[in-house]
Amino acid sequence: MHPITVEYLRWIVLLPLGGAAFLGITNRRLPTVVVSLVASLTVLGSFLLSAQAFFALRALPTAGRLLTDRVYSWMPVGDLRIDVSFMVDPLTAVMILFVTGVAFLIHIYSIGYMKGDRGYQRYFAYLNLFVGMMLILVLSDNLPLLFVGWEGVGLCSYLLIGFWFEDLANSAAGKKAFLVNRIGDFGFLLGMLLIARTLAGKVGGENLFSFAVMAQHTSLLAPVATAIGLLLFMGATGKSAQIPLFVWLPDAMAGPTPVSALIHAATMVTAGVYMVARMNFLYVLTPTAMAVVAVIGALTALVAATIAVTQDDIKKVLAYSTVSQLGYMFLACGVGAFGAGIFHVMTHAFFKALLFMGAGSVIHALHHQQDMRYMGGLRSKMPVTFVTMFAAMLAISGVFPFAGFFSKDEILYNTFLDSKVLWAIGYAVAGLTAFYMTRLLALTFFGKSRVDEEHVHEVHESPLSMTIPLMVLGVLSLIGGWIGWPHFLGGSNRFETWLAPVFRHGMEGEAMAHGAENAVHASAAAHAALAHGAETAVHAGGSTELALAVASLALALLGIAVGFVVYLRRLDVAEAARRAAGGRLYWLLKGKYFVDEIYEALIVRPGYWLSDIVFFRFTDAGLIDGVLVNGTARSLGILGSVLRLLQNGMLRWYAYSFTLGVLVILFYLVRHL
Amino acid sequence: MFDASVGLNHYLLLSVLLFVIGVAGVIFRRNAIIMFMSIELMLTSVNLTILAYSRYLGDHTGHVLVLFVFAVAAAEAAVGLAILVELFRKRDTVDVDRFRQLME
Amino acid sequence: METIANHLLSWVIFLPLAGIVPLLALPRGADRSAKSVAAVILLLDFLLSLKLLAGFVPGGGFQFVEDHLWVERFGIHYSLGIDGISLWLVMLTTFLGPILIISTWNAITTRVREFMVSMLFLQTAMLGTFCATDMVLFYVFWEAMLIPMALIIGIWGGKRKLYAAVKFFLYTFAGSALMLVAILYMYSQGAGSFSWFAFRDLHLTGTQAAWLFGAFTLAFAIKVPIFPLHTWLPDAHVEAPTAGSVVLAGVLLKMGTYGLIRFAIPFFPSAAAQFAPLLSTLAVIGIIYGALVAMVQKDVKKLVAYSSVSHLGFVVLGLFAMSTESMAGAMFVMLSHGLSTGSLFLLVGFIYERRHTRLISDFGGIARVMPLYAAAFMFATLASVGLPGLSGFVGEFLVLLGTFKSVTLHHATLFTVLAATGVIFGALYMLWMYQRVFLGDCENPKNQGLKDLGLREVLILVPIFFFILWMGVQPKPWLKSMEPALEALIEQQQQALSASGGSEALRWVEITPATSLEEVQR
Amino acid sequence: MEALFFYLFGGLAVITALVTITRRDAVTSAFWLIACFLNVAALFAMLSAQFIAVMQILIYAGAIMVFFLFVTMFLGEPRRVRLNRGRAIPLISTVTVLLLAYLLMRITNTQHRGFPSISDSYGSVAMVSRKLLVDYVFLFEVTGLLLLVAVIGAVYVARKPRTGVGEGEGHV
Repeated sequence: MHPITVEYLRWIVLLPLGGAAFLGITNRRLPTVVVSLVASLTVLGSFLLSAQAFFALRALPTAGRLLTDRVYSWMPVGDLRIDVSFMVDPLTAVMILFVTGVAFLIHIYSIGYMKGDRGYQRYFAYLNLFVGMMLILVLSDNLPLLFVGWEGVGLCSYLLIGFWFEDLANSAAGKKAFLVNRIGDFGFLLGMLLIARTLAGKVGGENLFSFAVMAQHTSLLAPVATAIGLLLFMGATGKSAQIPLFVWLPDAMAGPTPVSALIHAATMVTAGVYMVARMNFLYVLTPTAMAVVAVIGALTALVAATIAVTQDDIKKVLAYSTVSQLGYMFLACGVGAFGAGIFHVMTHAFFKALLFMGAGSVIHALHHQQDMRYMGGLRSKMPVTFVTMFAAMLAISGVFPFAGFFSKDEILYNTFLDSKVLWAIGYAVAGLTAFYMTRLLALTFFGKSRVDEEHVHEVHESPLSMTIPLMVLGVLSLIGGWIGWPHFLGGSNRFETWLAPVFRHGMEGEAMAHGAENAVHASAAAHAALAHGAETAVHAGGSTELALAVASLALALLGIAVGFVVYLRRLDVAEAARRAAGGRLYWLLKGKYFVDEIYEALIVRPGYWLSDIVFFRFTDAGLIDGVLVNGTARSLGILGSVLRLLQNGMLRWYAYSFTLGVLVILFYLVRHL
Repeated sequence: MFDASVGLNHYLLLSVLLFVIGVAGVIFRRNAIIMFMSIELMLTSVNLTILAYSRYLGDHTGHVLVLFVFAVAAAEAAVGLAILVELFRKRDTVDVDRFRQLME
Repeated sequence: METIANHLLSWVIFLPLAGIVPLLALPRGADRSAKSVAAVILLLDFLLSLKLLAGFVPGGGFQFVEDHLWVERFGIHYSLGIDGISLWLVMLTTFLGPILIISTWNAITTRVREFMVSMLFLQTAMLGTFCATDMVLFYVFWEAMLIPMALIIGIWGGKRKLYAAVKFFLYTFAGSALMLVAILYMYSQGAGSFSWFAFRDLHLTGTQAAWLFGAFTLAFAIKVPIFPLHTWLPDAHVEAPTAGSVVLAGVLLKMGTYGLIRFAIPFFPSAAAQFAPLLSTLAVIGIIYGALVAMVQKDVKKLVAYSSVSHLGFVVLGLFAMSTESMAGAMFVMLSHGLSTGSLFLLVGFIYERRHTRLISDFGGIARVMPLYAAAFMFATLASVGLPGLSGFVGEFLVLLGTFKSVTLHHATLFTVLAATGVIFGALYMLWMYQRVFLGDCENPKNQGLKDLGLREVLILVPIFFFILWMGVQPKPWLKSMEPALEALIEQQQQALSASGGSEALRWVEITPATSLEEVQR
Repeated sequence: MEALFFYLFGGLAVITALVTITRRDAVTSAFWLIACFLNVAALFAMLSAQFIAVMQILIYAGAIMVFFLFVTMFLGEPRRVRLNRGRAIPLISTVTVLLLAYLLMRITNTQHRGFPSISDSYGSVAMVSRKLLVDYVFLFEVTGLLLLVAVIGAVYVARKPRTGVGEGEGHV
């Protein structure tokens, strides 16, 4: 499968980075029109180039779909050859398409949302930088370059969350996001180092970090695969906000809403899922690592969904919903259905970005009011936002024709194949998702308006520049899922087949993992048989898949119904339900399981105490500086003053000391007598 | 104790006694002049030892050395006393403890 | 011109010293011209050193070698030479030279001429130390360096300047006195002359080597500084004037690590291997301890000083991991630390010139008042934190990679994991400081009136930031030129170890596919 | 017979020495010291060092002690100076002196060694002067120089301040 080298891949990355640099340098000196134009055009440029790569890829035979673009040699030391080179294979094509697509829409949306803000140019510079970094992450063909993008997006999320830095809370949220990401990156770094150590010297001069080379040497990686898998996954939990490192995402809502839409819904948080999918050849080697990924994914989904139900801030609900959906994606990867995971990433990007932007336009209209208790009855005043958000709600709940149904159903089906317990959790989460999304819709758009007086008559639909992206994404939420029309409904699931070659190791590894441990290198013939085998399994299972799909659809509709009934008709019932369910459970969920407080108490405060009291005051200033350094100085001083007393000017004392001297010498001489 | 002849060790013993008395003089007395005298005494006791050995060895080097000791003793006394006179002119006393100049 | 060509190194070293003559010739009050003369001299020196760079052939050993007899009876030569290791340190010194002078344009007001004289003298001493290949010449330059630095801290420093200057001087001096004893002892062991090569090929018994290695390493450990011996650094930095702490952080700290890689390791390879675990442990402690203590500092300069302890912990770890990647990484961290921490100190200096305070609590919301300054500080912070794409990451990544791969170091995994936590703490204290100083709203009235960076200040920062970015994005030229010298060093290290039958402290195991994981780990 | 003289003169010397250091008045102690020097001269004679014995009397007893007396008279001791009492120093110093004495005695109590017989010209001026002016003539000259320097020094130190820089006329 020899790759085709092209030259334009680097421009996909350079365009936004160039835009960021240009806007950054000429900060505050360009009129807003120029700024928005430059920013949006660079992203559009990237989108077009990505499309070109996509179509070039489609033209290639299914087996050889790989474009590479080696830019230059980055870190050539000893036998290590790390270089900056990009590649596009079916997986990357999907990612860059929807990343640049959604980013472009959000740029357009931001023009309206951020109008009149003092840091307008700085905002777009950061946004372009983010898109550039995300594209580096997705396009890179080796781990260190991916790590550059990985930390780059972390930096941009820090800058953008803390964008309105006048308010200390925002910058604190930004710092928290960066640090938690950094903890995850610590694990990622160690994973890379472990790979380097196992493959050192045995790769013959090639870049041992590049995915292709690693894929070829799976036999070498096998013994340490579990360790590497878990370490890399630690990085993913940091970046994609999974348990235990998900605490930063809800606080990240402090940033402007388009930022939340782009970074904390569509692109950055999915980086973890992309990385796990990209390293599928490694993960399939270790059933234990896969299990961990699946379990953590499921648990996160459940925990986040339960918290989302009780949140009042519209963006916090969406944030927890994102964490929950990410849990789904990791669950998919955990059970080996990488394709389904990526499919859900794409569909989720569409409707979650839409939900965030819709929320943004609501907040924009209500002059930065984010608390749902002071909304309601906006249906008539903001029709477009309402319709698009309603579509997104249906999509995320997994109602039939909408995108969410297809991707979520595929995940649930694959989970069902793997383990019933996880499926049950996933199924419950689906219901919960439908319920809290309906609650959000009901509280915002239905019922009587609880908007406070002076704003209520000002509420109007957002300007066109904000609603167009909503509409586009609304359509995508609808048709987005059709690309993966499943077989049991007569479709050919083109999305799955499109990604198949990338996850070929997946299938092959899957067989190996499930079948005997013989590391059989599937020759072409055997390879075809395997693919065929997988095919039949799907058909046989078609009936069960249909049943599962119907079950999840039913649950979704039930969730929606209950949601409407509870939050529309009888708010008092909602109140009663809340008390009836026991103040304690509700208090626990409302308080977000007090994870933040636990971290603060267990890690932050003792850490500070340790370094301040024990390290600085005791050892540094006290022990080393105080006792050793100044101590010796003081003791010499004291010794000096004692000796000074001897020179007291009394003549007879000198005479005496002479005699004493003589005496001592005599003693020495005479000692042997 | 009184055997017939007087040997070398008798003289040595005697000079030790004189020497110790000289040292005591220097340490105990506060009067500078007495101290000088004690020093002269110590020098004489040393001369005694030298001559005792010289006699024992039957050689005259000891004698020459004693002469030199005389010269030095004389010089030392001269300069010492001169200083003493000068000191006395400044401090009206020869009490050694008063001369604390070294300390101020 | 011809004389300059074949004595290029001497010219580069002694040009600043020669610059002192015109300085002294100036009339008493001519501060401005004193500053400009010094700046011009150092700029010239930098341009001259570019010739060095141009003429340097990566593969060859010592180049631009000059060797003249100095003291015939003891075989002391005035011999100079640079190779892959010292080349870039020389370039760093000459590069920072003019920047230092321009940065103190209006920071130093009293006795400007004397300040410039001591800066020029310091520059010569530093360059000499990097280029000397004769032990006595090295020692002379090593000691000569202390005097101007102590003066700079002692005369133009802050409140506790005398305490800091004396502490700095005595601390370093005590260490190097031991080194002198070691040098003389080695000479007495029949090295024939004081040349670096004679010392390296000297045959020493195990215990001799251990003791001598201890003496050399102690002197350099104080300079680096390595964990227990670092308490002079925060005081020296806090009390030194801006230019003083920039040159202290930028170049002087590298003397210690340069000493380790040039003298301590090549002279006593077996002892180096034997002490590697101890020094690596101290290095790792330094990384974590430095970072944690930095977190709780109230004074920005002290915070950055402790961060230097943390960064240089990486260098020492890299040096004693004895693999090509880790050594190259260590060298790289040296260079990038020089630039990033140097620029941080420059920035702290700028704000100090305006507000005359360094306490974090006095600041808040500076970003609103000085956006350009805030952006520059953010860039320097990111470089220091090791954000990939900037020079800090390349160095630290290579060190961690090399340490993890190193077979000479036992428990390499443990060391790497602990060192990697430095990455987290690094971000922690820098960002927390950045937030307390720059973000939030600016309610302190004294901060509201601050004006943003002037042209002069921007002019200084641009070249530094340019190189930080270039070294991060395209580190190849640096790595390529360092590699041959490091390869030779490791080669020599392996020969010495295998020749001595692999001292009991280390068992040389060849990595073959068959070797199982634990065997590699052990 | 000869031992008798030794103990006589030895004992006298010790006694006079003791008295010298215990007299309160400098002049009387000077006289006692002269007596002590005479006894010592006698001992020298017993050691058949006739020339030295005579020189001892001439130089020590004659010149130096006279000089002492002259200076003492010259200074005119204004008042009695008490022997210092009651200070920590005397206690330790007595211990030191006694210790010193004990030590020196330990060194010198070698076994009894008699004096060999000597020619009767031993100790005569001729013999001593030959030795002095033959073997040690250089030292002889140097000692002369030493004495010269001492004299100049003494004169210079003790001269009356012509420039009146001191606090006026000395008390004398």
